[in-house]
Amino acid sequence: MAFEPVVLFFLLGVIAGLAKSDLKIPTSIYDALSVYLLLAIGIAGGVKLAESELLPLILPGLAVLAVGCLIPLVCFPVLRFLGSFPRSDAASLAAHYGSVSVVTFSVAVAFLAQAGLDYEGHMVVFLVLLEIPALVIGILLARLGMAGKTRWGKTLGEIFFGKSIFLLIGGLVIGYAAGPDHIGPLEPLFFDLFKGLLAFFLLEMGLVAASKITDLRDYGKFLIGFAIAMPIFSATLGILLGWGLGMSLGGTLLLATLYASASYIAAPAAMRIAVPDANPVLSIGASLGVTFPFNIFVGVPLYFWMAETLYSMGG
Amino acid sequence: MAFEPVVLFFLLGVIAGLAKSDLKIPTSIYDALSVYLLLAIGIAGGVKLAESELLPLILPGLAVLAVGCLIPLVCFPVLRFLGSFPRSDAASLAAHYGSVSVVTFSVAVAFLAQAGLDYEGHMVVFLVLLEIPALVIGILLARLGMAGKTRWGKTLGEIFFGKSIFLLIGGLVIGYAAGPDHIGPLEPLFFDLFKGLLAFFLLEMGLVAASKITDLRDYGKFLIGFAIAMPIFSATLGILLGWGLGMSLGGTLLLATLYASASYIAAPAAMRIAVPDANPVLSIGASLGVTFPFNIFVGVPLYFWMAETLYSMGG
Amino acid sequence: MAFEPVVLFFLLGVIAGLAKSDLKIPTSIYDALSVYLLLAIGIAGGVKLAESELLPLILPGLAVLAVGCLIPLVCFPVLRFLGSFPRSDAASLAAHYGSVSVVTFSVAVAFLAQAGLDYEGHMVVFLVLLEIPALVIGILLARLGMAGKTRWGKTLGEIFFGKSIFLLIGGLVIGYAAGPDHIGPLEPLFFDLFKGLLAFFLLEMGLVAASKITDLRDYGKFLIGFAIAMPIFSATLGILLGWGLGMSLGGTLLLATLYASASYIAAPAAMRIAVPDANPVLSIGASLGVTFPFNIFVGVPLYFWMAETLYSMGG
Amino acid sequence: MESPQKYLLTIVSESILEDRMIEEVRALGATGYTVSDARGWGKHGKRRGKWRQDSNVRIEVVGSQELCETICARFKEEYQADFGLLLLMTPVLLKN
Amino acid sequence: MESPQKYLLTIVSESILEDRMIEEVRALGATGYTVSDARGWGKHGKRRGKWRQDSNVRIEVVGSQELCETICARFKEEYQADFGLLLLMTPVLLKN
Amino acid sequence: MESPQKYLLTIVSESILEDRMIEEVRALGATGYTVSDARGWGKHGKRRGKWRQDSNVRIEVVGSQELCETICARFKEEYQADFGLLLLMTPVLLKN
Ligand SMILES: Nc1ncnc2c1ncn2[C@@H]1O[C@H](COP(=O)(O)O)[C@@H](O)[C@H]1O
Ligand SMILES: Nc1ncnc2c1ncn2[C@@H]1O[C@H](COP(=O)(O)O)[C@@H](O)[C@H]1O
Ligand SMILES: Nc1ncnc2c1ncn2[C@@H]1O[C@H](COP(=O)(O)O)[C@@H](O)[C@H]1O
Ligand code: NA
Ligand code: NA
Ligand code: NA
Repeated sequence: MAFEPVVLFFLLGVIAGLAKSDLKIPTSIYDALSVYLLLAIGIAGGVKLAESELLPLILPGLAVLAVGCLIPLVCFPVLRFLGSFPRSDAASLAAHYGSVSVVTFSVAVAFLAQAGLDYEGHMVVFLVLLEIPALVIGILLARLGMAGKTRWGKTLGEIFFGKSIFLLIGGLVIGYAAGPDHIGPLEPLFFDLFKGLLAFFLLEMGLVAASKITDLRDYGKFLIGFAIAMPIFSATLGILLGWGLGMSLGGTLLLATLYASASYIAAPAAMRIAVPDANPVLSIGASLGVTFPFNIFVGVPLYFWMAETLYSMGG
Repeated sequence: MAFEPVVLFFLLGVIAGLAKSDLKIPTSIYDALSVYLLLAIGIAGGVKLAESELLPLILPGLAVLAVGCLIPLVCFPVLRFLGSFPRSDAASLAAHYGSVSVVTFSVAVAFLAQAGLDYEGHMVVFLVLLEIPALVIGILLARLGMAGKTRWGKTLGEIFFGKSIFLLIGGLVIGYAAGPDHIGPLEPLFFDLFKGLLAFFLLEMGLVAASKITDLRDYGKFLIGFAIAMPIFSATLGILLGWGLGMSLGGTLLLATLYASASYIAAPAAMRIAVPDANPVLSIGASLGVTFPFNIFVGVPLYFWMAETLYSMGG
Repeated sequence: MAFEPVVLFFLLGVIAGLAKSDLKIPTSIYDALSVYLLLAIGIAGGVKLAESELLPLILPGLAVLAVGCLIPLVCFPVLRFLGSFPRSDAASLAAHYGSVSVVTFSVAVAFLAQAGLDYEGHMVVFLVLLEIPALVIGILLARLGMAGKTRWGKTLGEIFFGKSIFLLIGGLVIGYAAGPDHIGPLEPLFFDLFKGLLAFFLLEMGLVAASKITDLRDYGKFLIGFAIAMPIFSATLGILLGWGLGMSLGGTLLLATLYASASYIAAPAAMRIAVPDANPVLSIGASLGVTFPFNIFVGVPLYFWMAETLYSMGG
Repeated sequence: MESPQKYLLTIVSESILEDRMIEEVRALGATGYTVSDARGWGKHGKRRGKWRQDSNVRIEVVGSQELCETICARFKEEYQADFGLLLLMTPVLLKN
Repeated sequence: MESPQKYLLTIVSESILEDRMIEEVRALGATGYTVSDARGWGKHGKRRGKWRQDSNVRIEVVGSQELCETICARFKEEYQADFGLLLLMTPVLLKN
Repeated sequence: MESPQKYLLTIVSESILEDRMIEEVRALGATGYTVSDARGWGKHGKRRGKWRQDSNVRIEVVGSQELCETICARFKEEYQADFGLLLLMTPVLLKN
C-alpha cells in the first residue's frame, strides 16, 4: 500500500502540542494556508472539469447529494437517543459529520497521487455540493423542538459566502476558465507546492488537534466511539455508491473519504451562529481530535482497501 | 488576445468583499507578498540588466522621466479647476496618478509572458525612476499656496527608504550582481512562483478594493471619470514615447502601463505625512477602487491593442 | 571562490534597518520561515541519512560532541577573567557560542551547493547534537557560585521540546522515513525553494541584526573582538577534527561552521528562563549583531579556504 | 469637549461575534469603537487565539454612562448564555 | 514606588503615526510606553486594520497627571485636525 | 453579579513569560484572564514586538482587590529584578 509521508507532519504537530513545545505556527500562516488549499483544490478540479462533459454529471450528482443528506439524518438519532446528547449538541454534531473536510480530501488526493491513480475532476464539484446540505439539516434538526427565530438570512450568507465554499467555487471557476492551456504559469504554486504546503498545514492541524483531544477527554467514550464508527459507516455508503455509479477506483476512494470526513471549518462557524447553545468543544473535539486523525492514518488506507476488494470482486 | 487568468483572482476578491464573505487574508501575508513582489520584480530586472549596456539608457531615461513629471502637472489643474477639488486633494491625487503601481506593472509583465513577448530589462529601472518625482511634485503643488513648514527631511526619507523604492533598488542590485550565472537557486522562488503569488496578492487586493469602492461612492462621478480617463491619456503618452524611442512592443506596453497606473503603496504613505489635510479616502478610492481594476481588466489589453496598431502602421 | 547572492539579502536588511526604512517583515512570516528552515534542513539530512549506515557514526559523533563541550568551557574563563563580565553574563555568552546557528549552517550548505561540493548527511545529526550540551554547560557555569534552585525540569523541557531541536529531529525522522523514494512530492517546497526562502529569511534577520548592532554599541570593544575571534578559534578546531576524522571537504566546512556559529534562537530562549539575570542584549547583540554577519560574509569563505589549504597539503 | 463623565466599556468576547457586535454597538448610538485581538480563559474555557473559532476580540467603546449601560444590558441578555463574554466599565477622562 | 496618583493615557490613532508619536512621547519625558495594534471606527471613518494606511495603533503611557495632560494637549493640537485620534486618561494604581 | 468593587490588573511583561505567568495567575485563584500582544519600552529597554524574545504581552485579570494585590506582590518579587514588568490596577465595574 502507498506510504504517504505527509501524514507524519500531523503526528509531529500532535506530539509538539502534547509535549507543550513552544512550536507555534502563527494564525495568519494557518489562515493563508487554508485559503491556499481551498483554491488549489478548486483550481485542480476546475482544470480537470474543463476536459470533461458536464451534462452526464447531473444524475450521479443528485445521488451523491441524497446520500450526503442521509448521513446527518442517521447521525442525529444515534447521538440523541443512544448517546443521550441534548438536542442542539446532537444536531450540531450531525451537521459536522454530514458536511466534509477539505484537508481530509486533500490527504486522499495525495494518497492517490502516491498510488499513481487518477480520479474524476468533478469530485471537487461533489465536495462543494456536500459541504452545505448537512449544515442546513443540522440547523433544522436543532430548531425542530424549539421556539425562537433562526437567523436564516445571516446563517445562509455565512454558509454560502463562507470562505470554504466561496474559495472552492472560485477556484473551480478559475481553473475551468483557464483550462489546461492557460494554467501553466499557476502550476508551480498551485500544483507543485501542493503536497509540501499540505504538510505544513497538517503540522499546524496537529498542534490544534492536540489541544482538542485534551478538551475532549472529559466527554466520555461514547463520543469517541461515534467519531470512529460513523466515518466507517459513511465511507461504506460512499464505496457502494461510487461502485454503483461506475466511478473509477480513485473517484470512489475520494467519495468514501468525503462521506467519512467531518467538517471543522465551515460547520463550526455556521453552528456557532445558528445553534449557539451547542457546545463547540464537543463537535470540534470529535471531528478534529478524533475523526480527522483516524481518517488520515487509518481511514483512507482502509477505505482504499475496501474499495479495491469490492472492485476486484466486481471486476 | 492573450487571456490572463491571474486577473480573475482580483475579481474573486472583489466579489468576496462585496458579498461580505468571511474570507480574509491576514495583513502579515499581504505585507510579505508585497515584499516578495517588489523583490521579484527588482531581481528580474537586475538579471536582465546584467546582460545589457547601461550607458545608452541615459537619454531615454531622461525622456521617460520628463513625461513622468508632466503627468501630475496635467492632473492637478484638471482636478483643481474642472473638478473643483481643494488644493491639497488635487495635489495628492496628482501625486498618486503621477507615480506608479508595481502590481499593475506585474500584471502587464504576466500579460506579456502569456503573449510570448519579451521586454527591455531596464523597464524596471524606469519603474523605480517614475515612482518618486510625482510625489515630490504633488507635495510642492500642495505647499504652493500655503504657509507652514514641510517636513522635507522626514518626507524624503519616507520616500527613498520607503519599502517600495528600497526593495526595487535592492532587488535590482542583487539581480545585477548575481547575473544569469548565479541566479539559478533563487529562480524557483522569485521566478517560477511569481504568477501564482501575484494571483494570491490580487485576491487580497480585490478584498481591499471592494471596501474602497464602497467608500468612494459618496464622492461623485467626476472622480470616477477622472480615474478612467486619466490612465488612457497617460498610456497614450507612453505609447507614443516608447514608439518614438524605438522600444520593443513589450517595452512600450510596460511604459504605457507605468504611466497609466496610479500608486497605492508609496503615494498614500508619503501623502499622509506630507499633505495630511488631503483626504486619503479620495486618492486610495480612486487609485485602488477604480483605476487599478480598470487597468488590469481593460487598460492593459487596450494599451496593447493601441501599441500593436501603431507598431503595425509604423512598421 | 563561489559567490553566494543569498548573503546580499542580509545586507539589504541591515541597510533597511539602519536607514530606518519602513520595511518590515511581519513576525508571523519570520516564525513560519524559521519553522520551514528547521524542517527543510532536517528533512534534507534525513533523506541523506537514509542512504548511509548509522553505526560507524557513533565514534565520530562522540568526538564532535566532546569538542562541542570544550568550546563553552573555553569561552567562559575568557569572558569572565579577560573580559571581566559578571558570572551569569559570561555563562550565558558561553552557552550562545557553544551552541549552533541553523541559519549560518544553511548559508554554508548554500555555499557548498554553489561550489558544487557534497557533504555527509549526518552533518544534520551533528547539528542536533551540538545544540544542546553547551546550553546545559552554560546553565551549570552560571549556577556554580550561586544559591537558589535551577528549574531544571522546565529548562530541559524548554530545550528538548524547544522548536529548533524538535523540528530538526522531526524533519530528520520524516526525511529518513520517506527516504529518496517517497520524498519526491515534498521536494518542490522543501528542496527547490530552500535558497529563495533562506534569502527572504536573511532579509528579515538583517533587519533584526541592525537593531542589535545599535544596542551593542554601548558594551565596548572587548565583546566585539570576542565575537570575531572566538568563531575563528572554534572553526579551526572544527577543521582539524573534520580532517582528523577523514570527513569530506564539504563536511569539514560544515563542522567548522557549526562550531564557529553562535545560537540566537535556542540559546536566548533557554538562558532567559534558566539564567534570567544575564543581560540578553549582550548575548543576542554579540551573536546576531556581530558573529552571524561575520560568519556569513567572512567566516564561511575563510574556513573554506583554511580547510582547502589543509586538505591540499594533507592530500 | 471635556464634557460630562465618560465611560470606557470593554467587551471581551468570541471573535466570531465581532461583526455582529460592532453593528449593534453602532445601532445603539456609539460614535466610535476600537477592536483588538486577544486570547484568554474564563468560565467558558480556554480560547487560545490560534483559530478563528477559538480566539477572542476586545471591543472598546467610549461613551456616556447611559450608552454603556444599554450596550451591557443588551449584550448580557443576548450573548451571556451561549458565548464567552466579559463586560467592564471604567470611568475615564476623554481629552479630545 | 506607590507614589502620587498616576494616570494611564491611552492614545488610539493611525498606525502611520506610531514612530512619530513614540518619539514625541519620549521627548516629552515619559519613562515608558506600550504599543499594540487595533482597528476601529470614529469620526474619521472605518479603519479596518487590514492595510498599513488603514489600521490603528493604541499607545499607552503611564505617568504623572502633568505628563499625560502635556501629551494630550500637544497631540490634540498637532493631529486632531487631520488624523484619527482618541485620547483617554484614567487614574490608575502603579504597583511597581 | 454587580458585587463588591472589582479591579482590573494589567500586567505588561516579556512574551517568554506568558505561559508561566498564566499558570501562576490561575494558581492564585483568578477566574479568568485575557492576553494580547504588545511592544514597548521601559526601564529594561525597547522591545520591538518583532521577535519572540523581544516582544511583550499584556495579561489582564479582573478580580477582587485582594487577588490583584496578591498577584502584584508575587510578580513584583519574582520578576521585577530580571524582566521587563509593568503592574497597574484600576477599579472597574464588572457588568456580567
Ligand atoms: N476574570 C477575568 N479576567 C480577565 N479576563 C477574563 C476574566 N474572565 C473572563 N475573561 C475574558 O473573557 C473571555 C470570556 O469569558 P468567559 O465567558 O468567562 O469564558 C475569556 O476568554 C477571557 O478572555
Ligand atoms: N467612541 C469611541 N469609542 C472607542 N473608540 C473610539 C471612539 N471614537 C474613536 N475611537 C477610536 O479612535 C480612532 C480614531 O477616531 P476618530 O478620530 O474619531 O476617527 C477610531 O478609529 C477608533 O479606533
Ligand atoms: N511608563 C510606562 N507607560 C506605559 N508602558 C510602560 C511604561 N513603563 C513600562 N511600560 C511597559 O512595560 C514593559 C516593561 O517595562 P520595563 O520593565 O520598565 O522595561 C515595557 O516594554 C513597556 O511595554
Ligand atoms: Na461527512
Ligand atoms: Na502613473
Ligand atoms: Na558554536
